[in-house]
Amino acid sequence: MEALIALSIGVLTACGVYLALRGRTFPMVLGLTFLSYAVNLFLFSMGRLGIGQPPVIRAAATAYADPVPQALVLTAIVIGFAMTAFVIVLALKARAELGNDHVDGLDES
Amino acid sequence: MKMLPHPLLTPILAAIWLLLNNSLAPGHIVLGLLLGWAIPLFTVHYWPEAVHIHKPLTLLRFMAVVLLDIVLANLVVARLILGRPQSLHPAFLKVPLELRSDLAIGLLANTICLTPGTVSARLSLDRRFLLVHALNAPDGGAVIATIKQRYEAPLKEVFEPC
Amino acid sequence: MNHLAIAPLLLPLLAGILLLLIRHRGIFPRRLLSVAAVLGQIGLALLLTGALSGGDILVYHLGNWPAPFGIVLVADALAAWMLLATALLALFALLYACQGGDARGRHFHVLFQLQLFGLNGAFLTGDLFNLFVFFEVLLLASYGLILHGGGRARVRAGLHYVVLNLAGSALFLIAVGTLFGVFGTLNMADLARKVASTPPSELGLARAAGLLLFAVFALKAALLPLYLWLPAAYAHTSAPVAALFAIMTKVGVYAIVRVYSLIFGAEAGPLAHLIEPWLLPMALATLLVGMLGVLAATALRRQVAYLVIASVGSLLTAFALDSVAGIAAGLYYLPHSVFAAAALFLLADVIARRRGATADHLESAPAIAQAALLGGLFFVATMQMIGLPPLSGFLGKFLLLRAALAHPAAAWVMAAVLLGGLMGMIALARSGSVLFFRTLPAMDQEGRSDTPVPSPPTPLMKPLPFGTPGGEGSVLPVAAALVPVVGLLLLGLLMTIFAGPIQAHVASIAEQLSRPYLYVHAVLGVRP
Amino acid sequence: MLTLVIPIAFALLGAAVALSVWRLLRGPSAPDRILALDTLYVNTIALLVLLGIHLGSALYFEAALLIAMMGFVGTVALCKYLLRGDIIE
Amino acid sequence: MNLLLAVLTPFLGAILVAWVSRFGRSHAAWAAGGVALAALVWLLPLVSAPFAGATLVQRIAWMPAAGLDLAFRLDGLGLLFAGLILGIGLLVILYARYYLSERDSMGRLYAYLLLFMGAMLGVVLSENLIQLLMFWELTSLSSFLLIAYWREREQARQGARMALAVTGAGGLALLGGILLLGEITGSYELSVVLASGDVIRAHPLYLPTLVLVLLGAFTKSAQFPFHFWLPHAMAAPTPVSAYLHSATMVKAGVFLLARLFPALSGTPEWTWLVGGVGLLTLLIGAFTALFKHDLKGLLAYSTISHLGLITLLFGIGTPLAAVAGVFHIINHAIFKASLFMAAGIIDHETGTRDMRRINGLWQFMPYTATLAMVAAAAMAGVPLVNGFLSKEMFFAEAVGMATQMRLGWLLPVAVTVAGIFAVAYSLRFVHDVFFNGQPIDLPRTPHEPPRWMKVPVEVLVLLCLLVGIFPAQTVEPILAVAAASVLQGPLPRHDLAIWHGFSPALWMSVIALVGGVLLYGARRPLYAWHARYEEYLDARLVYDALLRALLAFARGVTRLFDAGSLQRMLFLFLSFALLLGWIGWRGGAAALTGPRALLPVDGVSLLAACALIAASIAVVALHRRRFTALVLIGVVGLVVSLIFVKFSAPDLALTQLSVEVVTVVLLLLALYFLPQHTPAESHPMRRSRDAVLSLLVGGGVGALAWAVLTRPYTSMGDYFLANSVSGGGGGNVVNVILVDFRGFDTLGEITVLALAGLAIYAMLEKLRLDGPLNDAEGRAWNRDMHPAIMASFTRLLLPLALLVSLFILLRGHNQPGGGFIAGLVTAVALIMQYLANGVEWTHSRLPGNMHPIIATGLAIATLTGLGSLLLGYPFLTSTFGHLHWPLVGDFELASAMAFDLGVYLVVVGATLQILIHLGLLHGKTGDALTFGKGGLQ
Amino acid sequence: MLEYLLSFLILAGALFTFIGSLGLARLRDFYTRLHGPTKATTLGVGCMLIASSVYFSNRGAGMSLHEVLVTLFLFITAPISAHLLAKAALHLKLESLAPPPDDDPANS
Ligand code: NA
Ligand code: NA
Repeated sequence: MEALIALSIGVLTACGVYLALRGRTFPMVLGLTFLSYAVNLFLFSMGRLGIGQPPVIRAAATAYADPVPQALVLTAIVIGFAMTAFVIVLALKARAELGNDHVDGLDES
Repeated sequence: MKMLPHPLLTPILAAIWLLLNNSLAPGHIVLGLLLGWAIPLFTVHYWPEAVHIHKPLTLLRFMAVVLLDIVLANLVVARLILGRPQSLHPAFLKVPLELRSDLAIGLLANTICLTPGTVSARLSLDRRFLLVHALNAPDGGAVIATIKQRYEAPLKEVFEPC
Repeated sequence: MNHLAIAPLLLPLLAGILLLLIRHRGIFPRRLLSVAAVLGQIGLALLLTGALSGGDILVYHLGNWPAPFGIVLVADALAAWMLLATALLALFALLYACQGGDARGRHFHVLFQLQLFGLNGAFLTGDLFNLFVFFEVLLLASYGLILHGGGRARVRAGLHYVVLNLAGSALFLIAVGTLFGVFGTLNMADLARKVASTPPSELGLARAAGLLLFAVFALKAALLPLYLWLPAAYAHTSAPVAALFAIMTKVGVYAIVRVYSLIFGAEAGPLAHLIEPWLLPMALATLLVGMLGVLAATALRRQVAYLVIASVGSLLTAFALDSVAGIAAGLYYLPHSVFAAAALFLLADVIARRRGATADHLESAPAIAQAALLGGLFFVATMQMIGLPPLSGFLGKFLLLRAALAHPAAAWVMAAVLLGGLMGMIALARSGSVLFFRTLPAMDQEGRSDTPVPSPPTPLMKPLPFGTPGGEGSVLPVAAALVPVVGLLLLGLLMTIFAGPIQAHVASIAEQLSRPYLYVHAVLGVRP
Repeated sequence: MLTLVIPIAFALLGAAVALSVWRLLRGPSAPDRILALDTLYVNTIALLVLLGIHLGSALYFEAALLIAMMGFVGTVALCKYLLRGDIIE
Repeated sequence: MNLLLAVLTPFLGAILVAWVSRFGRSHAAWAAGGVALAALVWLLPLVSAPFAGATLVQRIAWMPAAGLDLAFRLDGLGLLFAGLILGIGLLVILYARYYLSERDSMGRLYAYLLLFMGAMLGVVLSENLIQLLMFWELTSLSSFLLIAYWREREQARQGARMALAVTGAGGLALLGGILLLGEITGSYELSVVLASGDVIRAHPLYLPTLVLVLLGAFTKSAQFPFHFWLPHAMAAPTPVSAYLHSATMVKAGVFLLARLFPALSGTPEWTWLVGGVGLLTLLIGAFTALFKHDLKGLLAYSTISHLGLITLLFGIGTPLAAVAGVFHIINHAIFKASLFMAAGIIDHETGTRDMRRINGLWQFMPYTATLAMVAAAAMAGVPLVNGFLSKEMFFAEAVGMATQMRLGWLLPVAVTVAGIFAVAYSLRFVHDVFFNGQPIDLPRTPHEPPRWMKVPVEVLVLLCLLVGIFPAQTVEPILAVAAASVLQGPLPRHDLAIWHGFSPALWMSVIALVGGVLLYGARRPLYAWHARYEEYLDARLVYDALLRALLAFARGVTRLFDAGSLQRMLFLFLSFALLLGWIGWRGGAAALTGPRALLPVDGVSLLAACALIAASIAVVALHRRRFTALVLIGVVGLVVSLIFVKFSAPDLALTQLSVEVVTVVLLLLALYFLPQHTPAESHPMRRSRDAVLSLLVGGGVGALAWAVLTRPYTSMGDYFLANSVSGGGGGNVVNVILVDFRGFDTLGEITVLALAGLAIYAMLEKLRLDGPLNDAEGRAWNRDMHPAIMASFTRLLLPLALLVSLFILLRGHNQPGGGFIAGLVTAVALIMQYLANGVEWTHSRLPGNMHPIIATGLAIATLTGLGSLLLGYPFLTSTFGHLHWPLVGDFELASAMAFDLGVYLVVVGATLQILIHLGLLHGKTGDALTFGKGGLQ
Repeated sequence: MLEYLLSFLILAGALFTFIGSLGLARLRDFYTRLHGPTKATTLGVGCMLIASSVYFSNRGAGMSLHEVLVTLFLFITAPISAHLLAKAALHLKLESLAPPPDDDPANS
């Protein structure tokens, strides 16, 4: 299972990097979104993987997942959301100010 | 502002609250009622119109019919999906509407979607026709008739009795 | 319970919230509140400095949870020093902004205060993930500020700045995550303790994480080759924001100093001196490439931006020497370079507004009003910035070179610093000469096809009343506009006059930094 | 009995997921993809509920509820985009 | 403190004079003169000490720990120079009053002059070498201002910048040299350094130290090959030249040689470097001077030559040579200052400095001509004038040196040749200007200058004669003390007599005089010959080429990096991170895979991972079809949530799901205003390059994750699990961490969210965009803005959704949920209304202004944290308790829940703020709408 | 008995869900594909949710009826989704096996 998760993180990162390196704002934003997924999963996996043992205190439970990475990821998700929202709006602003959606404001095509 | 804008909504929300919490504890009942009272106060402006249910029994019967039809519909659709796709006779049907209120039309459209092989595809801008797509309707007229009689009529009774 | 450590965070946060609540009120009360909050922060920074003068380290357990489980704020001498520099800088940037720039877009003061919240938090926190959070706070506030007012070039530069920093934040999380995954803690003191006894099987991971973290901080600090976001961003944002941003690169520098002296410092066992082979060459290269940028720049603001890059190079050179004297030199140089760069940014704006369409481009334009005064200030500010005697820039450079002599790479340091100084001098002599000497006759409109057409002379030059929002091209009343500039230069002058006591103070900070166990002991109550 | 049924059910749901993903990737039209995504959401709800039964944990309920809600909003937004471009107007 | 005051007086005086000058030109002159006199007055009480052989040191602590104090020193050398600086300074001030035209700003010139005077005094009176360097650099800076005084002249600006660049560079080298001196001797104090000559000379750093110090001295004193700036500095007003280039600025370099003579001299390196450079400069200066048609150009090269002479003397290094060097410093200052002033008078009177046009001025200004001729005689080294004496000593030293080394005879020959040229150019200065026929086409008709313009020249020429005729009575005392302080030891026997008998030096003088006359006689063919090569002989060409190369290099490097390309920046950043990560990992030498037991793979998980990977790759492959990519991303978000669910993180799954849908809505809003397709613009090379980097980075991060996942784990999580209920009052440990253990993170996080809301609002405020009229395929949009069925049902769903969000909020402390998720659900429920019913409809029901909600949320969260301060606990300390309400039963209340409420409000406010204002972006709707009281703020 | 009921519900749920997705994959135009998920899947999930309700209600921790809520929600939203999808498809004039409806501008 760990290999699957590592692979997924790797694929998400690779896709994110490739898209973030594109020259237009929209694919770039998609790339950043991918990176955000990858990073969240990565951070989450730092607490190792466990099935069926959520960190909610119950009388019957014997083992719990580590709550710390989960709390960190939650923070990271929300911050990532704020950043994504900002960069999306900025892309629009750039489109309006620069006249095209190239990340450098130059229309090469 | 009315203190109880939607008298019916309060118990429904309270009930849903209890469902959500899977609990009948007195605390949750109080809280549920509180929320059931407060949320409509906040959302009163969002409701399209005052909902008046004229024949609750008809409504209940209608719901039972629909529930049954849903089950049947699924069996029918399952058979059609598993069968030979080439044998299907899909069709677009134009159902003339007598219903006028948004809510009733919406309910009808939803019902059509949930029931045998039909999907409501488009409501004309003047709201006089509902375009329905049928998965297998060799006889379109029959389907239209069923819709009008089986679903539209009771809905009209319940919501627009005039 | 001594709440002094959290006060510098609560003050800007509450001020920001209050400013948001009174956003309908006139601009004056908002300015008043904003300035008062910054003055308060100066006071708090001074109080904190005083409270720590005995070498104490204040540890504040947020939520009353013990370290390393809860988040702690750690106010040591370094943090207090950064807080003081930031608050002083903020005051003058704010005073400049209060002359109309703040009204050119929404929420300037809220963003400004929350920017300070983020900065102060980054300096005070003793938790690596919390550092990330405060980085994000200060970044998002900076995104807002950098775009304040809008405009084509500003938006493009802002986009680059934002996207690059988003990538940086992602890497930050990966690095912090790996450290957490290996050591199971986020508390920096705890990490320091655990890193020191890293088992061999985890060394690769820990080293990779430590170096990835360095890449993040290097990006924020604008080290070569990651400085590329800076020139355009600083050159195109509004002047007070550029002035405030003089501290932004220093956050990266601070993080480098903090993390690589505490966690991967001398006492980190197998991971000691992790970035040492990297830092000095990168810093020197940054210094030189920054100065080459200063030479190549065709506009004053961009030139100053490159000066900021070069100053980061000098600064990190000092820290890279990894000696008490080097760190002390860096700590002296840091506020100096911040004040000087800010003064130059503000001054460049004052000058540019007086040159009509030519703005800050290094081309001839009609002679500007109050040229003698502005020229004099420019002269002093430049001397300050490129380290010409007798001002603080020179003293910083002197301390740096003096500290470098003990280092094996002293020759390289000396060559780079001196060459950099020379390039800066050549470049700024040219700039000053173009701006103040090579002027066109005021009314000469003909026969100058190769130079940009001078702006229509009078209408734009009319001073605006205090506090009126105006276009970017408008001219502020010179006296009011120059108060912050003079103030910042005076700070440099004070740093010159009181160089002795300040040097003693930074030496004691450096002394504290060179003994990370003091920090660890203060936070965890145990000696590693 | 359950020990036999649950793996079968997992297999069926897995196949359903696979079919939906196939349609999603295959298209060909935008509504096809949206429909496939919507179906995938519903499949996921079924999967989660089954997982809850399988693990005897009620903690998956909220996720199912939220998928139902969010999936709907997503589908609506995507459709609205196809119809009007400006989804909030 | 007199020394400090003497140095400070001119600096402060500069400001005074700048202010006084507004009252009139004479006022400025009087004030400037007064300042110079005041500085002199501070020094007067101290004068006796050097003559008594004492060295005065005065000190104020500045940076004692760094060895940098304000320390001043007055000894013979300092006194001599201070006297020259102030004396000639006074004369220059007087002269300048009459030289400057009405157009020129008197105050500015005097202010700059006084700045320079102060800097120069600082150089010669410094005890601390770092302090000396500071004043040294100030002389460069103030001379920059002085040379560029006529700022509208291109030549002046260029000359000033060149002087600054060359002397400034030398200053930086000198700084290095002084630092090394400090490193060797442990102090920057001259007293220590001068006493450590043996230590310094024996130190391995001696050579670099020497070279760096000499670079400083040579650039300042215009020694070859740095001499070229001096002629270009002649663009300065002549009083400036008379001051800077005779007695002060250029003398700073030789002053430094004299000052550090005991510390650095006495080695072959010193002799070869200093002597060699001095000799070359002497020859080149003398040679070039003859061919300059510009009056000041001739004097400039003559100055270079004489500075070379002095340098050569110090290079020879014998005590007597040092005495001669000091003596020539004095003599040169006197005669060259007067010559510059004379040249200034000529320039002033004729309007030109071109000797090819200036002829026969004797007829117009015989008095001035007489003065100039005496001074020129001094320059040529004619007996009975001061220049002769020091030149004789110089010749004698050259002869003395000749006996000490192989090919030594070349030295007397070379200096004699230089002497010949010196006589020739001095002769030219006299003959070509005052005789040689009639003037040609002068702009003005010359006549004698104003009375007071001549006085400074008279004084100086008188000094030339007095020193030349009565050296022992006039110059000997000051020369003795100055030379003694240069040598820091006993003075050699020297005789300042005019007649020493028929020594070799005398013969050399005779040869020089006769040869000079002959050479001048043959001038015409020489001029013609020189004119052909002139353009190749200018060292400035080299400087210009170097500067151009530097600029080109700077532009090249800067363009290489700073191309304004985001893609390049990102690529660099990621590559750099990759490199660092790789090197870091390699440095550890451990196995990638750890020993931890792994979880088995099940079919559904495998399927989900495949779906994730397939969808991700599909997004990349189809990314140019933006809408399709967006739909496909939905799978990714969903699978990520499922991973969270699967691995025991329900809170994360809920958050991820909610964030996902809001992000999709955001992206759709953006997509509407952006092009529907991405043009294919990346070159295949770039695409493959990017692909390689992506794979490497992805592989790196994946490997990192794998390495950690397979390693055993000790977590601090147990502490939280153990204390969550007892200490935090909640069973959902993740939530308790968020609102309690690490509530401070959350406070920062909602600040980020609030900031995003505010910053986005600020960004969008004035933005109006036109959306496309057609979709990507060119179809017109559907006319049905708000499909009725969707509209009516979403309204019905609102109470339900709100109920669910409150449910999630209230249970968050104990069950999955919490403020974030609840806030997002509420926001999504409200967004749904916008989607289905439109902005106008919704805005009439929901306040569009989210600022109060954001502010309230932040305030609640902060104030909750502050509450604990009142009770004496740290910020954010939580408390909780169980209330027993009749009928209702036990009800838990935790302060953390209030904090969570703040979180909830911020999330709702910020999310709605962002989405609503994006929705309003469309020009057609945004402008037409009006909103309730206060508008959208 | 309970186990049989549960097994039946689970199996039925899974089967209907599968059939719905099968229809999505198998049928030949968008409009017919639309039928599968909107109906079969809804019922499938409904069965599954009822199974869950039954399962958790019989674990001794009291009734578990909140699953009803998800069902309710799905029954309200799925038709709307389907309706909108059909509307979008009509707007985009997707190819259809059935004769396409007349394009009365009033019906767009
Ligand atoms: Na809109
Ligand atoms: Na002549």
